[in-house]
Amino acid sequence: MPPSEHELRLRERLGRLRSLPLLGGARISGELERLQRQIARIGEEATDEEIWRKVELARHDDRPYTLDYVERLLDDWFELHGDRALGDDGAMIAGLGKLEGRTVVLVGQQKGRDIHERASRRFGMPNPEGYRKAWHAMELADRHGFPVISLVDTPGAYPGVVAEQHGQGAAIARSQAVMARLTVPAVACVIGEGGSGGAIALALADRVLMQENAIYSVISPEGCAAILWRDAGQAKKAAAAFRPDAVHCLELGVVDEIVPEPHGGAHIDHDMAARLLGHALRESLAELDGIPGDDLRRRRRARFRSLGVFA
Amino acid sequence: MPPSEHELRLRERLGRLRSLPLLGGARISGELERLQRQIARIGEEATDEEIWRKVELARHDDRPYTLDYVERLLDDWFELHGDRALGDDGAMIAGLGKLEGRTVVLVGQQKGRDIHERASRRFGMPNPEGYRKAWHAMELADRHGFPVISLVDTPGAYPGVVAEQHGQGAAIARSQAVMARLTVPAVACVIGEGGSGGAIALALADRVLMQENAIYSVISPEGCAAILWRDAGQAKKAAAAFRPDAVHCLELGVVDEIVPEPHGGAHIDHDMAARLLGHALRESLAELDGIPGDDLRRRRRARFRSLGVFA
Amino acid sequence: MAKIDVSVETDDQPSPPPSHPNTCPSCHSHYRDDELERSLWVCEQCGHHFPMRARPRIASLVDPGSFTEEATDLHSEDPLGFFDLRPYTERLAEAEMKTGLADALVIGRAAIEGRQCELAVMDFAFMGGSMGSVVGEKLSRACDAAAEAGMPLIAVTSSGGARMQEGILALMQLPKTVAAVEDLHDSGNALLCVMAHPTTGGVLASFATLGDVVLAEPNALMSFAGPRVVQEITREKLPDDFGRAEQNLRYGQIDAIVPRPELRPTLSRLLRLFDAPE
Amino acid sequence: MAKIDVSVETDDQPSPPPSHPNTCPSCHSHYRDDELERSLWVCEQCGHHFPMRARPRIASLVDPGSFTEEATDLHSEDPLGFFDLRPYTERLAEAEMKTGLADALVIGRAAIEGRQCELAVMDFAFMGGSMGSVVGEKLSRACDAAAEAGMPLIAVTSSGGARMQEGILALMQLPKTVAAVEDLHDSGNALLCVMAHPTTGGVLASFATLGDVVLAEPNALMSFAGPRVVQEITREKLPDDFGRAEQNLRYGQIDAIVPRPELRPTLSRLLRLFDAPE
Ligand SMILES: [Zn+2]
Ligand SMILES: [Zn+2]
Repeated sequence: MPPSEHELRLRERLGRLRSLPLLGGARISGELERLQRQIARIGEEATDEEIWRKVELARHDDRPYTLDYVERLLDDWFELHGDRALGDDGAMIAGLGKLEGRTVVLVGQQKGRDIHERASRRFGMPNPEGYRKAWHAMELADRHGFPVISLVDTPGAYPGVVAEQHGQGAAIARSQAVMARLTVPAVACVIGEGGSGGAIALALADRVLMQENAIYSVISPEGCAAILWRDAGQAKKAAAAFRPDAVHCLELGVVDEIVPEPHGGAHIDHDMAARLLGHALRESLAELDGIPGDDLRRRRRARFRSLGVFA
Repeated sequence: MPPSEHELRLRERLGRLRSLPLLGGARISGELERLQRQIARIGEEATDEEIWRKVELARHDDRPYTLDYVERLLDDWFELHGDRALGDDGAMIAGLGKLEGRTVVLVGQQKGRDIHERASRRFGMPNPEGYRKAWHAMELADRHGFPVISLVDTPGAYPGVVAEQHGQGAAIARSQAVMARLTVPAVACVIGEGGSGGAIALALADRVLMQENAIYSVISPEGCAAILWRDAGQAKKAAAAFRPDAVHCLELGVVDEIVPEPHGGAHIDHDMAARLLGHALRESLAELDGIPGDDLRRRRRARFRSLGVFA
Repeated sequence: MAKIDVSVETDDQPSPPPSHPNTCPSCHSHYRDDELERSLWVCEQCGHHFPMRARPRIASLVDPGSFTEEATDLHSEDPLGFFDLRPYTERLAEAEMKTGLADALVIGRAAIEGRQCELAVMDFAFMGGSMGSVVGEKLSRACDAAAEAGMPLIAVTSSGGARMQEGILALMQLPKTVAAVEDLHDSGNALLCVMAHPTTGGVLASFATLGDVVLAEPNALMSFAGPRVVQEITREKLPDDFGRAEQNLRYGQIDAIVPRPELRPTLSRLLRLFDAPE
Repeated sequence: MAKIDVSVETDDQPSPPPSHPNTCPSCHSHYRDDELERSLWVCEQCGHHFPMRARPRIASLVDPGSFTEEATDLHSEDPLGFFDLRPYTERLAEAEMKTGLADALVIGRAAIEGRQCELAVMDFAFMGGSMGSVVGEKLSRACDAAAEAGMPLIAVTSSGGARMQEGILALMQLPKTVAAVEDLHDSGNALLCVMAHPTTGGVLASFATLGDVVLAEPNALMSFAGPRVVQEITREKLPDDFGRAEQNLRYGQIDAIVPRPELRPTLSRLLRLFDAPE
C-alpha cells in the first residue's frame, strides 16, 4: 500500500476518534492534539509484517526488562520483597526509588535474562503472591503520597495449579481495585509484552504509556490462533487480526502516549531506551502534579469507564 | 479471709483505680460508677481456689461457644468463609447477622464440640488464615457501616510450623491494626479463654466485655508455670499469681464490664447465657450509637494507649 | 515455555458437549424440557447443575413481574473489523438470533421477596458469555444504578472470559468494571456475586471476585486459566476438582456454595442483611 | 491437646548459652571484647551475629553525638505484686543493675547520615527484651514523637515477647503499640522495623511486623511461638531454619535481610526515600 493511502486511513481514524465515546470522560482536547502529533510521528499504520516484527521485538531476548530500567532511572533503589502472606514472587518487582530526586514506588513484572533466572522469575508470569506484593507496595505509596510507576512486561499471569488454588483471578481483580482506589498519581508503561489480565493488573493508571515496539493484547497471538484455528502456528495471522501494536492501542484510546525507542528497538541501546522512558515518565508525572487525590481517582476511574465501543 | 477484709481491699483498689493513668483517656466518670457497681455486684475478690474454678469453667466442655451464641442471638445469620488468599480456617467464625433487627458483623474463635469438630477447628486456635478471614469480614463491616461484634474464645493462636511460615505474628498484628482503623462501633466479649495474642487479635474494640467465668491472660497458667517452675502442673499457682479472672481484669481497666452468667456458669443454661450476653452487647452498642466514626477510632485508640502501669 | 496466554477461552461450550443438552453429563439421566424447567435445570438424580439461561435465571430469582430491564438498546460494534472464520458481526447476529439477547449480559431492577436490588445476569449461550464492550458497559451501568438507588447489585456470572473479537478493548472491560465496582463500593452499596459454571478468565479477574459476598453454584468452574491451558503449560496432572467451586471454597476464595434451589432465599437473606430497600 | 499458650517466652537466653559469650556458637571462634566491638559483634569467620546491646547498637547506627534519649525516667511498677521465684521488683532492680537501663527499650531522637529520625532500640539483656508497660509506653511515645516531628520511626527489636510478670497489662501493650503505630501512619510518617535475634511473641505480633518496611538481621529468629512450644504441640520435626529470617524472607514476611555492617547505610537510604528531614 502506498503511504498516501495509509495517511488517508490514519486521518480518517483520527477523525472518528474525535467523536467516539471512548475519548469522552477525562480526556481533554489538548490530549487529542498530542495524540495527533504522535500518530503523525509514527507516520503510518503498520503492515501485517510490521506488526509481527513488533511482536518479535517486544519479546526480544535482549530487550530491557523492568530491573534494567530501575537500574538506569532510579537512585537509592530499595527492593521490597514478599506479599506478607505466602511468598516472594520473583516474577514481580516492587520497590522504592528516587526518580530525579522524587520518591516513587515502582512495580513491574520481571522476566529472566539467563536460563536460571528465567525459571526463577517464571518468564515474568506472576503468581497471586506477585500481585499481592505489588498491591502491598502500592498501598504503601498511597499511605505516603509517593507516585506509583508500573512497568508492564508479561506474557500473562502464571497458569499453574497452585496459582489457581491461591486465587489468581481474584488477585488480578484486587490489584486493579487497589489501583482504582489510589489517591496518588499512577503512571503505567507497557515495556514489552502486555499480556492480558496479567498485564492489566498493573495498568489501571492515570496515564498509560506504551513503548514503540511493545505489544498489548487481550490474548497472545498464539493463544488466539489456537482458539480460532486450533493452530498456534497461525499466530502471525492472529496478530494481524487484533493488532497489538502501540499505534493501534493509541488510536483506540487504550494508551495515552507512545514512548519512542532507540532506532531498531530498545534492545539495541538500553541506556538510550531508559533515557527516553524516563523522560516520558517524568513528563506524565509532571502533568499529574498538584491534582488532588480525590480528583485523580475520579478521573482515573472515568478514563477506564469510558473505554469500549458500542452502539 | 473474712468478707470485710476483702471489701476493704476492694474499696482500696477502686480508690487507686480512680487515680491511675490507666483510667485516663477515653474513660469518663460515669464509667467509673458503673465499674464500682460491678465490683460491688461481684462482691469480693476471688480466692486462689475460686480463680482456678474460673479457669475450669472457662474451659468447660459444655460451655457455650461462639456459634452457640450466634444461633441464639442473631437472625438471618450468613457465615462468610475463607480469607480470599489461602484457606478457610474452621477455628475462626465470621459472618453477618441481625441483632435485634440491626445488621452486625460477628467474628470469633470457635472450639469444637465433639472429637471430630475439635480437630477440624483446632481447639479454637486460629491459623493466619483465620485472622485474615476475620479482618476481611471487619473491613466489610467498615465499608457498610455495620457494627462489629467479636467473641473471644481461644487458648491462643495455633503454634504450628505452617502457621509460622504464613506469618502468625504478623496476622495477629494486622488484625489488631484493622480494628484500630475501624470507623464503626466494635464490641468484644471474652466468652471463655482469652488466651494471649491469639485473643487480643480480636479484642481491640471500643468496649471490651468479659463473662463472669471467662479468663483473659497474657499466657496460660500452664505456660506460665512451665516457664517459671519448669512444671506445667503448677498451673494453679501460676493462675493465682496473675489472676486471669474477670474481676481482676475489670479492676485493671482491661475490660469495661462483666457480663453475668447463669448461676453455676454459662454451661448450665446456654439460652440464659445468650440472653445475658445479648443484653450486654446491645447495651454497649447503644452507648456507641451516633458517635462519628473518626471519634470512635480516636477514642478506641486512646483507650488502649492508656493501658499500662508505670512510674 | 509456551507463549500462550491463558486468560481467555471463548469456546461456546463450557465442557465437552453431552450427547444431548437434556442428558445429565454426570449420571446420564435424561429429562424433558419441562422437567428441567421445573427443577431449575438441576438433575434430580445427582444434583448436576445444567447451564441456566439468563431469562429463566431471572425468573427463578425475582418476585413475579418485578423485573424491569435496563439498557436493552446496547449492541456491540466491530472496532477491529475482526474476521476469523467468520466476521465478528456475523457471529454477533447469529448469537442474537440464537439467544434472543442483544449481548451476554442482562441488567435491570428487580425485587426478591419484597427487597429491591439491581440485577446483572450473564448468559453463556451468547458467545460463551464473553465480555466485550457491551457487557462491560452494562455492568458499569448496573453499578451506577445500584449506587444511585441505594441498593445492592446482584451479579450472576457465567463466562469464558474477555471477548477476543474486540481485541484490546475487551481487555479494557476488566479495569472498566473494576472501576465501576469501586464507585459502587464508595457509594456504600454492596456487590453480591454468584458464580455459575463456568466463570473464568477476564470476568473472574474483574468484578466477579470483588463482591462483598461471593457465592458459587456447586461444581462451577472458577479458574483464571482454563484446565486445558494449565495442563498444557505445567504438564502436571490436575486435581480432580481443579478450579471448581468446592476447591475454591476449601482454599478460602469464596464464601459459600449455594445449590440453585437455595439461591433465591439466600439472596433474599443477604438483601435483608445489606438493608436493601423494601 | 495441651493448653499451653505460646506467645511468651521470657527466658533471658535467646538460644542455648555458649560456653562463653565471646565464643561464636556457630564456628566456635573466640574473640576479645574489643574485637567484637570493632566487628559490630559479627563473627568475622562465619558471619554469625552475636546479640547486640541497645547502646552500642545506637552508637553503631547514628551520627556521633546526634542521639538525644527520651523518656529516661519511666520505670515499671508491679501491678500484680508478682512473685515467682523472686519478686518482680527484685528482678527489675537486678536487670537495671545488670544493663544500666531502666527497661528493655531505649528511645530518642537521632540523625543517620544527616537525616533525622526517631529511634527505638530494644535490649534483650533486660529481662529477655520482654514488653511490659514501660516498653509499650515508650514505643507509643516514640510513635508520637516521630509523628509530631514529621520523621520516620526506626524500631530495632529483640524480644522474647510480652512480660509475663505484668500479667494481662503486658498483653495490653500489643494493642497499645498497634494503636500508636496506626496514629503514626495516619500522620503520614513511616515505621521502619529491624528485627534482631530473637523477635518473638508479643513484639512480633504487634508493632514489629507493622513496619512500612520490615528488615531482619541474618538468622534472626522471628516466630510467634517459640520452636520448643511448636515442637511440643505439633510433635513434628521442625525445618532447620524454622522461624529464621531466611525462612521469613522466602515466605514473603519481610522485605530484606540486612547484615549488621550494612544496616546503617540501608537505614540512611530508607530515610532519604521516606524524605526524613535533614
Ligand atoms: Zn445427573
Ligand atoms: Zn563464627
